[in-house]
Amino acid sequence: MQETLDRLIREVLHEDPQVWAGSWVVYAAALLAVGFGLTVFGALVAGLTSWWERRIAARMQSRIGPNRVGPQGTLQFLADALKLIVKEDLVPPESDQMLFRIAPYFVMTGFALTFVVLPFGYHLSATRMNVGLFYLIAVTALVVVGIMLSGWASNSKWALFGGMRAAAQVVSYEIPGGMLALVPILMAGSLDLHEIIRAQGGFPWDWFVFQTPWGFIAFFLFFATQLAEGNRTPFDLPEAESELVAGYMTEYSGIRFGYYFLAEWGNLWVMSAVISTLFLGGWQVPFVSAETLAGWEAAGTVPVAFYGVSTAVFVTKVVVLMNVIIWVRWTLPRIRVDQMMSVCWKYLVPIGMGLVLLAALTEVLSFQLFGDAAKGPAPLGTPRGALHLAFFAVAGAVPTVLFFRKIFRNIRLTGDRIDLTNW
Amino acid sequence: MALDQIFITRKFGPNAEQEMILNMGPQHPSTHGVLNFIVHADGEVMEKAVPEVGYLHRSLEKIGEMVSYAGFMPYSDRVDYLAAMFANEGWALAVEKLLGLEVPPRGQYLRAISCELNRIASHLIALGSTAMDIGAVTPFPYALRERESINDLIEALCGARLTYNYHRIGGVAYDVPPDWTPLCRAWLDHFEKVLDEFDRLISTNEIFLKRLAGLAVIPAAMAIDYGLSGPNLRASGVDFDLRKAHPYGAYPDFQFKAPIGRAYAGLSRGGKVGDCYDRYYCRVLECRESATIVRQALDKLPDGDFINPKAPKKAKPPAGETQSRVESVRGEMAYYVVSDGSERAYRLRVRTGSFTAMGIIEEVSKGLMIADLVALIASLDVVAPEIDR
Amino acid sequence: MPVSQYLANIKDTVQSAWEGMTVTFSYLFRRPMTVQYAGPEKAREKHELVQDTLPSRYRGFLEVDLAICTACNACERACPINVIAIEIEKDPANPKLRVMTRFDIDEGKCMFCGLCVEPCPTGSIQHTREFEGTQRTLSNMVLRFVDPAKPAPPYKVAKGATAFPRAVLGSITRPLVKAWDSPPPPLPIESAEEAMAHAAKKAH
Amino acid sequence: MAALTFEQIHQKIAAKFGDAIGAAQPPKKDAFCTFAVAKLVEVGRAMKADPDLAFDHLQDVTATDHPKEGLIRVVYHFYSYTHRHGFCAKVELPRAQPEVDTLEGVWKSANWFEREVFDLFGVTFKGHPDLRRIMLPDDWVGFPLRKDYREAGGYQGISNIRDNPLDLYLSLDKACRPEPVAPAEPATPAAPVAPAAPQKGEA
Repeated sequence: MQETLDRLIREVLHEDPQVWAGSWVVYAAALLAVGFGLTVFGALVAGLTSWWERRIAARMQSRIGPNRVGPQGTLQFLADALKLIVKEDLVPPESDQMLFRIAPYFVMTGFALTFVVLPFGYHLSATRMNVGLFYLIAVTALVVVGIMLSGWASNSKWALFGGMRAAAQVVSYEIPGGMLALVPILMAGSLDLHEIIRAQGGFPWDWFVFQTPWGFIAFFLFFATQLAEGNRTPFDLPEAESELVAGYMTEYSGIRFGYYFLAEWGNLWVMSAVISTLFLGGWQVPFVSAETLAGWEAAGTVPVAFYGVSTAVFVTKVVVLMNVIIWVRWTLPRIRVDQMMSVCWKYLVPIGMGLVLLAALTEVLSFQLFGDAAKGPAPLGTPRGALHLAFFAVAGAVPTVLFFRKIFRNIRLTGDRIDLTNW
Repeated sequence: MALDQIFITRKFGPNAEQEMILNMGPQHPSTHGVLNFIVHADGEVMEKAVPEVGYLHRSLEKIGEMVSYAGFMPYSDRVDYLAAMFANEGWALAVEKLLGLEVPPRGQYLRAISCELNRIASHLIALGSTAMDIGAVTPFPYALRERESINDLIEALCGARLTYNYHRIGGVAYDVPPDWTPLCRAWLDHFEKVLDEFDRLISTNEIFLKRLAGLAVIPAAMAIDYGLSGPNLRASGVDFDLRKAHPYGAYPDFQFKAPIGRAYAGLSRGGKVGDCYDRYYCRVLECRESATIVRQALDKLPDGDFINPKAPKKAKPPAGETQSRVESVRGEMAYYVVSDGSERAYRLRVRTGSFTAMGIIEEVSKGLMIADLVALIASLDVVAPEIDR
Repeated sequence: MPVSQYLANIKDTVQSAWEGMTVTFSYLFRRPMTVQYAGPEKAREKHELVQDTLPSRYRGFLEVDLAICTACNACERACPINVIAIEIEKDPANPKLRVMTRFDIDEGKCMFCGLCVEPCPTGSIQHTREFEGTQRTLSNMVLRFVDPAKPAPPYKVAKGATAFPRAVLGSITRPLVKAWDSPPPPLPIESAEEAMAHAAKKAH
Repeated sequence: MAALTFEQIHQKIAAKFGDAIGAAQPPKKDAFCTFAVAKLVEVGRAMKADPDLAFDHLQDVTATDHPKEGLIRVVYHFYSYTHRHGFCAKVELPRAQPEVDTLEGVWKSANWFEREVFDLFGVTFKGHPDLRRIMLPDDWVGFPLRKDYREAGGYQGISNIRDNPLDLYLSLDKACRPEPVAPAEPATPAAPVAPAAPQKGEA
């Protein structure tokens, strides 16, 4: 981002960025603009996701969901936000006033800071940190601070339970999360999100998820840890409606309550973006191989359309993953607190360690076998390419076919038929 | 799992003063009505949960002494509004016993059909809310959707969807509308398939099983001692069904077998006879059982009048007392009626299944976690109106 | 915990989650059961009234067709919660005749149990399929079938008649049900005590 | 598994306890017999222990209030799952000071049943582990199911008496009813003249 700003100062303002006193003003203004833009984007995405989740959840429960406010109900989230703003924002008198008010902003900043690093397309992200993923894991810890604060400050036993559960859950799931993220990092060899994406190819069998079987397992387990980090079912213990009334949000009302929901639905986008970056090849466009991309960059003639297409591909992957997260929420029940801890420490951590070991071994082995061609997407001709294609056929294509066959069998079994009316 | 054992068997002796007293209710998302549990907890693990009832006490028994025999029928709906047909039938049986009145066979069959449909509807709510209390929200709308079909069927039969007031002293109020039977049969076939899908979605779900298997096991002797009845008793392995032990109405003509608890969750998952999953799964099997009963009743529906023509307009039974026992959804519902010859009952007592089920919660909830208390309440299927009357 | 149990747990979880997920996903391709409620105004002009979708025995607001009401008070006695109030007085015009000066049904208190419909000899009191009657004040829920100024004479039943000409079900109730925000009735305050005294005298 | 009839059970118990067991009342629909108050727990324990009787289920405990006889009768319904037979027994207590031993030691289900009878009838059960009101608030005055109970019209200042909307319409009718003048004259609804108070028989 900084070079673009420097180029801008040189060409437009004809000043030398290093020397000119006013350059920090330009940087500050740019930062403000991009920061504001990304936060508004996060809020809009959270709002639309809330409408979309309620529609998908309704459809899965044989209902319809909100379709009265705006065309097909799309402005429902504006109506909700307005209602929350107008509603009385009650701060319980015997609660810890200051902490009670600050807690939602911790959660909001934790959510907004992740956008600094998240890619949106080829070269499209706020910054290109070389410690991108490490930064991401660090920043999501802020959300936990916010939840624990709200749990403690509300002076309500339910909120306390919710806060303590959040502390136990999110903190303990970061360890397997970090470990499982190591698998794609080992494959890609860098922490920078864009580098990780570059190390994967456009076609599915070049993605890290289908390159190796442990990458495949790591994908599912990493998905589970991200569910736990985002407090989504089956790990939504901190905000368990049926046990803890509303968990850490019990005493909140008005727009303060809205912040939590904004952060939770916004987190959906962040989770999906991270997973699709690490495992599903981010913004890699299928028919553009690494060589052609390198050629364009060398010649500096990257077609503008490529930016658009790469962003489109990235957004579709993220939306598909968000639907999977929503779909999981409206199917699986919630696990108990001690089961949640035993899943983390008895299943995710040992298996995570095993996967990292295997990933490291493959790197060393493939480096010995294929030399420096071991990195990056392998063309189909080479043995590695064939290996990837075979594994993709087994682990990717066959289950998808089985899946759709089972869907239509389920519909036939209850005597229903496919009917997309009654929206 | 060793962790669970350590976690649950903590002692609460010396550090009792750090105990947290938590008021779970009376307005709480999963206490199934207006019930309150004073939970003595140490962190997530509860020392005990003392139930506190009476928030929905409308003193139906006092009203029974002020209203005529026929006038109490709509009040009997409110004894357990999820199983109003059984309350109607219990009250009608008691008064008929006092009057020595015979119910014509068609009336008895219509009572059996309406009761068993109502049993399915009430069980569907129990299954759906158990799944929702464990956190799976989707099974609840599926259960409600099937219940809507039953509500429509019963609404066509007697005009109301929840508080039916369908039975009368000496029979039932209306006959079956002409096009009702084929609709009912069509729904029964559809229901069998949907129940299989419900099982595939939630009953065999591993997380659901792990949450309920081996939880709050009630052995048979303890169940009998605490007076449990209905699915809660049968889930503990006691093979007692009032419709079989003391047949009334049209039940002798049907072949059915109330399901017994057999550690359905599977021994590998720690499932035992009489645990929460058994109580849940016994209700799923009972839904199937009731569906077969309704189908048999529809096949053998006799002709003739549906209410005894000699039923008195103003019932004035001779002095005396009786107790009629009905196998309601939540166990044995018994009406103990004392009459003194006037047109109003001298004393009316309703013994209900949820009342004794609440009595056992304090004993069984020792050492459970708060999330388990929610699962225990859902598995016992207690409902506030039946407890407080 | 043996390794076999460890692997069995994982297999069961994955297999049952897959089973459940396919069920919910299959619902995306099915028709939701919700019937979208169009609201009274739009429904009336497209004349698909929700009342017509209800079964014929639906027990909605009570309705009395005074043309065939014999003023026998059977319904008032049958009602367990005294929702029906009938008053019969000497006709001021010619003292021999008895005339109904008041026939009120408190629909707000009625529990729609249907006990009053059964004893009615001519079937004049019936449950309609009307239910859209929310009011801002509770006393607006009382439907007054006899206009206080025009008392109604009881119907004389012809010998052995079984069928009685009755107005279309719902036609009398629908105009009587007030708009949801209509003001409360103009009750003079001081006479409320007198009314309570009258009611207390009547109760003993 | 022989299901005994009421008479057989009654003879068995009477044989064991003699005078403590009253005569079996002539069955006006359901037969019952009266136990002596002192011997209740003893008889109960024997009924539960005796293999032929095996009453392992206390199905119901309730009470009936008889102000004319100055008695409160506590009614016990026993049932045996093994033999599938039931039995009904009563205990007569003076209305002023109704006291009886608790059966909670013998059947655990008695715990809540007896608490309800205490709450609604005022019968104190000696030895009950947790005898407090179950339905009504703890500071409620009076026992509702007694025949001579008069409602207090509210609780702690919150009245539960509501004007009956039907009666409020009476005054409206008087205001606009034509006064009773001779038929010749046209009725003048405008001037409200207080008509003779309508004397009507019991409606």
